[in-house]
This record gives sequence, structure tokens and C-alpha cells, in this order.
Amino acid sequence: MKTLKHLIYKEWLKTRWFASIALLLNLGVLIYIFIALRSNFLSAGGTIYLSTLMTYKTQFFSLYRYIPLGIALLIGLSQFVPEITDKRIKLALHLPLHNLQIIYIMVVYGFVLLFLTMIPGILIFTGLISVYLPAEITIPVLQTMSPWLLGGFCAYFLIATIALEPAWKFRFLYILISYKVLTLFFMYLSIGNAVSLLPVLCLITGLSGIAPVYTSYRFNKGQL
Amino acid sequence: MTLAAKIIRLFLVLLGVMVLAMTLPELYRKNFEKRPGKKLIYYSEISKNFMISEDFSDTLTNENHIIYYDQTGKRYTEREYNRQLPFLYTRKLALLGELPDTINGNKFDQQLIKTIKRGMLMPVSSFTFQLNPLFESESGKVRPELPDDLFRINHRGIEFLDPETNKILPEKSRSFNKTLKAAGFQSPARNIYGIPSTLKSRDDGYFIIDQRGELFHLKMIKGRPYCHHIPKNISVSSMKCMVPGDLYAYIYDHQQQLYVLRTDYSIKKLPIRPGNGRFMYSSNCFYKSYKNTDNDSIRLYVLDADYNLADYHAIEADNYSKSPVAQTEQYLFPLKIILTPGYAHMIPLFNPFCRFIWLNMLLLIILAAIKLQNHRKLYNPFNLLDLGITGIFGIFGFIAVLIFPNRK
Amino acid sequence: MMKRYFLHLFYKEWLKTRWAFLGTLLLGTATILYIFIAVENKITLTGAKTILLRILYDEPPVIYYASFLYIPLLTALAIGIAQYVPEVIQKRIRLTLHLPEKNNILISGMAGFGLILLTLSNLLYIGLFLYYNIRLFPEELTKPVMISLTPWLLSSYIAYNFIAMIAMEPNKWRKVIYSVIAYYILQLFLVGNEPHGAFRESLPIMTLMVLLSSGLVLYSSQRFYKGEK
Amino acid sequence: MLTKIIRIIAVLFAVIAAATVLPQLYYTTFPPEGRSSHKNICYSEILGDFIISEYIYSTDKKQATGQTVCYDRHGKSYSRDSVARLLLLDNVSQLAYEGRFPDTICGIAVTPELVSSEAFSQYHSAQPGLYYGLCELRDQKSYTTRTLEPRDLFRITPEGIQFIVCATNQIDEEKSRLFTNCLTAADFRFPALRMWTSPDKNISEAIGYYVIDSKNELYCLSMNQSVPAVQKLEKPDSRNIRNITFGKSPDIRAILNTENGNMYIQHPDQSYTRLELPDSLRKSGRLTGNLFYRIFTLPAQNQQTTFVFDRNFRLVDSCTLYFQPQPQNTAGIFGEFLFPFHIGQTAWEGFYADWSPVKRFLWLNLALAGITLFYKRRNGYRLSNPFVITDILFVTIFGIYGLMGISAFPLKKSREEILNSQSPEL
Repeated sequence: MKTLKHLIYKEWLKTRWFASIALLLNLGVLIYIFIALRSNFLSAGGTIYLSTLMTYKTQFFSLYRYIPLGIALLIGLSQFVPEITDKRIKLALHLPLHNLQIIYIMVVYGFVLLFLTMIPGILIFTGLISVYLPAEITIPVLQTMSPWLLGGFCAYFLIATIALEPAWKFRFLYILISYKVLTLFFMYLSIGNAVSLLPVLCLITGLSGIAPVYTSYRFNKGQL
Repeated sequence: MTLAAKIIRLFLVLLGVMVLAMTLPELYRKNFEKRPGKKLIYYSEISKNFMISEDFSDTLTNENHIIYYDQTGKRYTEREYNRQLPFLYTRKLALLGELPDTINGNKFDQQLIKTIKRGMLMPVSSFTFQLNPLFESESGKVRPELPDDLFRINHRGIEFLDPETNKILPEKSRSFNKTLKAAGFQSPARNIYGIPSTLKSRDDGYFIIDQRGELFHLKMIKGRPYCHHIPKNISVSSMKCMVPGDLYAYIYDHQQQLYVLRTDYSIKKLPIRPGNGRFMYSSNCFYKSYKNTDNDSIRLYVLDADYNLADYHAIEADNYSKSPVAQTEQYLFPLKIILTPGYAHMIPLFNPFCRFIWLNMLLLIILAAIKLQNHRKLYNPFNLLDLGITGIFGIFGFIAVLIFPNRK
Repeated sequence: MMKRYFLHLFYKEWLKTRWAFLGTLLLGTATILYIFIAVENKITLTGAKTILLRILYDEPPVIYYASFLYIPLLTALAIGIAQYVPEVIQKRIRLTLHLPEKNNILISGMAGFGLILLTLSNLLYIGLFLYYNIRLFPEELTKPVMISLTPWLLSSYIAYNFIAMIAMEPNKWRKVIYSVIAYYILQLFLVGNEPHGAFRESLPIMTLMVLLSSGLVLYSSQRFYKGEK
Repeated sequence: MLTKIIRIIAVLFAVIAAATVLPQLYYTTFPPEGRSSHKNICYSEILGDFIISEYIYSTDKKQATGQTVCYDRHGKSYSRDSVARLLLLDNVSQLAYEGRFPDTICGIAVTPELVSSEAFSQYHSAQPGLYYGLCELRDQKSYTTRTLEPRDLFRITPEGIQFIVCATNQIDEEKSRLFTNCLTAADFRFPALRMWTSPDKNISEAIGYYVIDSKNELYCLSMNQSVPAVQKLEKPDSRNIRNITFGKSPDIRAILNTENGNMYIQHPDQSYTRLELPDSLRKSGRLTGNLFYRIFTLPAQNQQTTFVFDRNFRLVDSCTLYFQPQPQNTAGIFGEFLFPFHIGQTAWEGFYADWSPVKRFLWLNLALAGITLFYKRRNGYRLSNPFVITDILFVTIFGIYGLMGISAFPLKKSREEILNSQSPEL
């Protein structure tokens, strides 16, 4: 138990600075999107604004597209880059815990942190836009944004997977595969059209969540 | 632990296969695709023949070489061909002074030309917000005007929403709800079809499928609600509403069979084989033609003004899947995964089994050789699975297995 | 003596950056190749004249090279991060910086190396792009397209210079502030979706900004050396 | 020393970044309140006078709809129904729908179809638009057969006209020679400075291109059954031609404007009529036409002038409509106090700095400069130091941006100053 606390504290020390930046970035962008929406809504008039929005399916929230990815990069890299450059993780693996447990405490910690940086912002955003937009629009908008959020989580898991891979050659190949996988999350889809893709994306995210097991296994054995 | 890692590796290999099956065939096609010859088929209102044009032009040299013939194989010159299709080549014929004076006894003038309608029918309708403006149907204006409110139909019934305040207008909602209830409507609506745009010459309101799957017609006449229950014996899968004419809408049922909903609320099944359900339609005051293109053929159905079959002809299609490049593709890739553009439906397309099996076997042998070279035991279940994946997924499996190395 | 020093320095920098540099170079080259594979595919499908007319006169414009937008920036990021981040994390640079008169020369050498690498990659991109573009299209299109590409290529220098500056800055909060400034300056360069040859009038000021920005790293390296907060 | 100069550059970068983003952020957060009214002007063929319609939003902010009021130049107001009867030509479809369309207007027999077919609207810009110098020359007889479809685009270089076959990206030497010879025979001086055609394929096929050669002479280049047709055209006056738009109506072949701001209509017989537009108005405008009139509308800042010509382009009447400038709300005025300028860039004009009125932002700038001065003094900076002076100057000119810039990049004190600040001042 003490080791667990110790581990989490260590992760917190590494990531707190970047996590707070990520939190601010997430909130800032979402609030800016809301402010811009409000501005357009007020200057065009609600009736006109809504009918244009519904006819052209305007993606007024498109600024948010790569924000989850950016947050995942911030948290993932701040968590795993020092481990790699300083070979610190090797030391951590000598703790009296199972190796996989240690890796997974790190990964789950990062996942929870990612969740805590993004989801409150999304909740606030939903509340704010509901003031101006009816649920018939808000729900498809959130559906369209959800692949991006899932993409954030998936990117984080893939960063962990890649970081734990010991051989540079394979790391490069994983980066290529990860890039292609992530493009699935960030396709340019019209509002409401992402729904049919969501189960596939959830499956991929789930799979990427257990992928670090494979590379950490390779890492432990020091394969090259 | 070891076992878990190995199983997870297999999942990752499958993910790799998926990624490769999306990437490689697309790259292959982009690199090697040749332009397919273009075949067009139309129905001539003059000779009542199917007119076919076939384009043998080479895009590289840009030489124009087009031949024209009808369904009997009789050849036409370009001039003759154009004359058979006055609705399609109106401008060219007018400049040449070759426009017919009359067609089928009707004077060929602007009025007649205006009866042309062309468009596309798809069995899946694209996403729409379930929130629509209800226009005034008899405003006395040429074009409908955008109302100040929007309506939705949820479990509480119809609700009119003021977008400025995002609040519901209780009185209007109540009065419309009453009419809907009286017509036998059961909330909530499964789907609402209509044209929520002011760019139409008349407003026909909305066609609504209620909770039980019954069809209703809703519109607003002089501020008063109007709701009519349309009896039907089909299950509606999607609808495409038409701008004013003799039709309210086209209806697809779940077998992609096409129906028309006429302005007298009668529903007529069209004498058309559904195929893949996608139709290019073109109608004028004499005939309505529906063209369906799939992998093998182009089928053109010609219906008369009362939607009875007047004529039918099919020609062999000439698209990418028939080109030699695509044949080679079938030898290379056991399957490809395509994403429908803009919709993100993932569709795996499998190739004929016997084509790719040879490449798969070859790769299987190479993989086995690599494994033996590295002193792996081939009867190890995970090595067998690797070989199995290569055997099934061919080139994708081969690459993916090598990307995620398996430890001894 | 000086030459030996720089050769040594460059070799050290090359060891640090080579993988990141070659990786992004590969990505950039692949992107350009893919751009032209897609263009050639469209040409075979619809004919060269149709495609050319659409590229020239369609509204909104057909930006067939749009996927190149972030490639120079990405190259700059890869080089910049590979070059400066390990130095700063491992405080290695502190040791080399304790000779004050050598300080500016060392940092200029590092930045100079990065800028040379960046110029090489940009030249490679330009060359590859021009090779295909001239083969497929007449010069009336090539010239404006090259003008449209220039701000994107220039953005890489801005990005690199700001990364160097941000990495050297000792104070965390100022790092954030500088990143925000860099972001909005880059926004001025990463413009697109206009007809080919747009933003021609912006180019002199953009070039001036690039030239001026190349000294920025010396400001924060000075602060780094002095250990200011 | 070097570091301090570099710091100034860094501060300038911060100023640029702030000046691009802050005003935009501010004005999005505080959007202008209330919507300004829409005004529209029409010329009544019945009255022989202008009728102005104005859409006024209701003062209640929650209400989107407003109402339309109509009046003439003298303030006499009309009901919407009577306006429809006074502006018959503009309300054809509505009147025909109601079955109220008259058989004759001003003594001329009309039908709704006739009126609709006579109406057109087009835009003429005084400035030439986007031009790549690579164009498609279509055959006049393109409609006869698809074999005349061109497979090349052309350019006019100093060496002559060149047709480039797109598929091979090579020059079609034979065709180029044929056309070059034909152009030379018509005394055309290569290269072309500029050429124009109509975006309408039919007109473009029929007329071809209007080309300005290097001697600023006007030519018409077209192709008839693969044979070049070149014609030298008269210029409307001795001045160089600025821009050409082809007409949408059969009685207007082209609209031209010359360098001194004169606007001409070229008729189908290639004669010109100079439009009696005031010389000061050299702006782009919209030309609309109906059965009786040709109407030119020239917009300007907060106003637009409408000139009504008869079908022979003789001026009948004109009227200037003034729009009330967007009412400035407190947030807008406060923005001008806060931000001295706004930096942006446009695709064709490059970077620009939009300055607010000096008397608005000056006070805040001076106050901020005062604060900076005070701060510098308190922290022991020597005020005669040129870098300290630059800092204060930056704040005075760039206001809030300058203050942000100099605080983002701290100025290190020189050794002398550090010594001074450590010595007790008392």
C-alpha cells in the first residue's frame, strides 16, 4: 500500500505541471468555442443561426478536434519520456510489486489523470451550450466530439505502449501503425455521422488499453 | 503473464491487419488505377429506344473517341444521337436549330423543359437534426417564409421551441398535440422527413413515422394544425421528400424496394428491382427513368407517367472492379476495408477465395522458413496461430506478424 | 581551432538529432509522394485538363497540397525537441555553459546546426515538390503554388527558433507564456485555403520575422546561464 | 548588449501576437448588441421614382422578427401591398402567383415570362481579379460536336501564344504557330498583359477572349472550327483598360472601366456608351436590369448610390441611400480605449494594422507608460538607460500590448544599476 502511494506520488510529481497546463488548455478552448458560439448566436439571431447550423451542419467546435490528442501527448510524454531517458523505470521495477502491476499503476494513473483533465471541461461545455442550443443539436455535437476524446485516450495508451518497447526499430513501426490507427479517430465527419464508427473506436481504444502488457513484457525481458 | 502478453500480441496483430487492409489496397488502387471506359445509357422520348454512348477516350492522349448506338446495336452519329435526346441536349440542339417542334404531340417549349427533374435516391438517408421549422403551407406567398420556431416530437408529444430563448411555446404545442392525438398519432416520432428549407415553391409539410411505425402527414394551414394518417402496408425504412409535383415522397422499405407516395396519399410500389438501392432518377412529363449502377451492370427502368413499367434495358457495367488492375488486386489482397466517405461505415470487402490463396501460401512458407531460421518450434500454438493469420490474411497478416515480434 | 570546435559540436548535435530528423524527413517525403500519387490518380480518372482547370479556377480552391501544411513545422519540432530537450532535462548544457565568452558561440553553433538541418530538409521538400509539379503542371500553376508553400516552409524556422528559446528559458511560467506567443505567431504563417499564390504580400514581413527570430535563443540562454527565475 | 537588443525583438514578437489575438478574443466575448436595420432601394416604373424599404428589428431583444416599412425620397410612406403594385417588375412571381399581374405596364404588353427573362443581375469589379495567365480557349462551334472539345490550355508569352496539352504538359507546336501567325498578322504585340472571358461557358465560347497586348491595345481572340479568329477592337478612350466584365444580357457585350475611372458599356455592335457615373466613384458596383431600366448600384462606406439608366444607357435618375453606422455599444467603445490597434492579414493585401482613434487609446497608453516609469524607478533602473527608455516608449505606443511584451521578457539590470539599487537611498 505504501509502495502504491509512493508510486502515485512519483507520477504526480512528474505530471502535475503538464496536467495543469492541459486542464487550462482544455477549459480555455472549450470556453472559447462557447464564447464564439454565443457571439454568433447573438449577432445573427437565434432563428437564423440555428437554421444555418442545421442546414450546413456547421462544425463550430472544430477547434477542439486535436485538443484531446495534445493533452494525451502532454501527459503521456511527461510521464514516460523521463522514464526512458533516465532509465528510471528499470529501478522502479525492482520494487516489491509485480512488474505488470507497476506498469499498470502508471498507465491507470495516466488514464485517470487524462479523464480528470478532459471530462470536467466537457461537462461544463455541455452545460454552457445547452443554454443556447436544444438537446437535438447538443447530443449530435457531443457524438461528433466523442471520437476525438476517445482518440485522446487511445493516443495515451499507444504512447505508453511505444515508450515501453525496448527496440527502436519496432518503436518506429509501432509509431506508423499508431498514426494510421489514430487517423480513424480524427476523420473529418459531418455532425451526427460518427455514431456508426463509435463501437469500432471503443474496441480499438480498449485494445490499446491492454497493449502495454505486450511491450512491457518485452521490456522486462530486455529484448532487442 | 507470458500467456496474457502473447494473447494481447495476437490482438495487436489483428489490429495491424485491420490498419493494413485499410491502407495498402487504397494505395495500390491510387497508384495503378486506369480510367474505366465510360458507358452512359438514356431513354429516348422520340424513338422510344435506349440510347447508349460508350467512351473509349484515353485521358493520357485526350483523344476523343465515343461511339453511339441503341439497344438493338444500330449505330448513330453524334448529331443523330443528340437529336434523340432533346431533353438532355436542349442547348446544343437549339444552337444548331434542330430542336423538335413537338414531342409525342406536345409542343416542345420552355414549359415542357421545366418539367424535367433529376436527382439521386439513396436507401439510407443522411443524418438530420430531429428539429425542423414548420412552414405556413398557405401563406399566399410564392415561397415559404422561415418561421420563428422549430418543432420536435419527443415522448411528451410535439413541442415548438423558440430558438431565441431556447424555451418551449406551450400554447402552440398544446394545440398541435391535440390534432396529432386526434389523428391517432403516438409520440415520440421515430423519424421526421421533409424539406426544411425555404428554397421550394410550395410547402408540403412533414411526413412523420410515429412510435408504432404508422405514417402521418403534418402541416400548418393558416396557423392551424393539419394532420392526416396515411394508411400503408409497408414498413418504411427511409423517405425522400420531393419538391412539389405529382409526388410527396419516395419511400424505401427495409428490402430497399422503392415506393412512391402520391399527393392523393396512395402508395404505389414501383416495378423496379431494388439492386443496391441507389438510383439516379430523371423525369419529364412523358417518362420517369430510374438508373441503377452496381458492380456488374447498369439497369435503366423507364416508367410512364402513372409509374407503370414502360421499358427496361440493362447493359454491362464497366467500372474499376472489372479492370485488369482490380483483377491483380484480387490476387494480392485477401480483403480490403473501406470507409464510406463522410459516413464512416467500415465495410470489409472480401475477394474471391481462389485468387489470393497462392500468394497467401507463398507467404506462409516464407514465414515458416523465417521461423525455422530463428529456431522456433512450429508446433508451438502461438507460432501456429501466426502461420494461420498469415494463411488467412495473406500479405496483411505476414507484415503484421513481423511488426509485432513473438518471443521464443 | 574554431573549425575543429564546430565540427565537433556539429557531430555531437547530429548524433542527437539524426533519428528524429531522418524520421520526419521520411514522413515528409512520403507525404509529398502521396500528394502526387493522388493527383496522378485523379488525372487518370478525369483527365488532365479537367483537373488543371479545377485546381486553377474552382471555388473554393482545390488545395491538392494541403497535407503538406504541417510537414515543415513537424520537422522543426522533431529537430528542436531532439536537440534541446535532452540537454535541458539532463542539465548537460549547464556544464558547457560555464565559460561565459564561449556561451553565445556554443548556443549559436547549436542553433546554426539546427537551422542548417532545417534548410536542408526544406530544400529537399521544395526540390521533390517542384520535380513532380513541373512534370505534371505548367509553370503558371507551379509559381503561385510555390508562393503558397513559402509561408509553411518559413513557419518551420519560427517554430525551431521559438522551441530553442522556450527550451532554454529557466522559468516554467515564462515557458508557457513564450509558447502562447509562439503559437499565435505561427498562426500567421500556417495560412491556407485561399487560391494559389495568396499571401504573396505577406512574404517580406514573414521573412523579416524569420530573420529576427533567429536570435531569440540567445536571450533565454543568457537567462539560463545566469540561472534566473 | 546583444541580449538586450534581442530582447527588444522578443518584445516585438509578443506585441504582434497580442495584437492579433486579444482584440479578436475581446470582440467575440462582447459581440455588438442589437442588429442594424436592412435598407433596400428599388425604382418604381409606375411612379418614376425610388422606393426605399427598410427592415427594422423590434427593440425587444428577445424578438427576432421586425417589420418592413416603405417610403420614398420625400418621406411619403406606402403600405407593403401598394408597393407590390408600384414595383411590378420586382414582384413578378408573387403577383403572378396571386393572379394580380397586369397585362400591360406603362403601355407595353407584358407577361410574367417576358419580365422574368428580361431580368438579370451582375457584378462589375473596378479591380481585376485573380489571374494565372493560363486559360481555356473553347471553339465557337463547340455545340456541334464533342470532337471540338479542347485538350489544351493557352498562355501568351513574349514569344507568342502557346497551347499546352495538359495530359503531356507539352506545347502543341503546330497549333501555337498557327495562332501566333494569326495574332501577328493582326498587329498584336506579344506578350499579353491580361485577358478576360466570361464565366458563362456559352458566352465564353461565342466571344472568346478580350486580350490586352503589350502596347495596351485591345484584341478579341476566338476560335472557329479550330481556326483562329483575331479581331482588333477599338478602345473606349485613350486610357488603358483596367477591368472587363462580360454582360449577362444580350444588349450588353461587356462592361469596361479605364484607369481614370470611366465606365463604359460595349454594345453587341462593339460601339461604346460612357456611363454618366460621377468620376469620384470608381468603385465596384452591381448592374441589374429589367424590362425598362438598367440600374447601377455603387456602394461606399455607410452609403450606396443607385443610378437608373434607360435601356439606351441615358441617365434617368439617381439616389443616394445612407445607412446608419452600426450603433457602437459600450463594449465596442471600451475596446477602442483598450486596444490601440489590431494586426491581421488578408490573402491579397498581406499584413495590416488597424488603428483605433488616437484620442481613444492615448489615455490608457499614457497611464500605462506612467505606471511603467514608476515601476522602473522603484526597482532602481536608471531612466537614462536607452533600453529603459525603449521599454517606456513601447508602452506609450503599443499600450497594453507593449506592457505585456515588456513584462513577458524581463529587462536585466546592468551591473551599475544593481550596485545603485543596493546602496541605501536615504
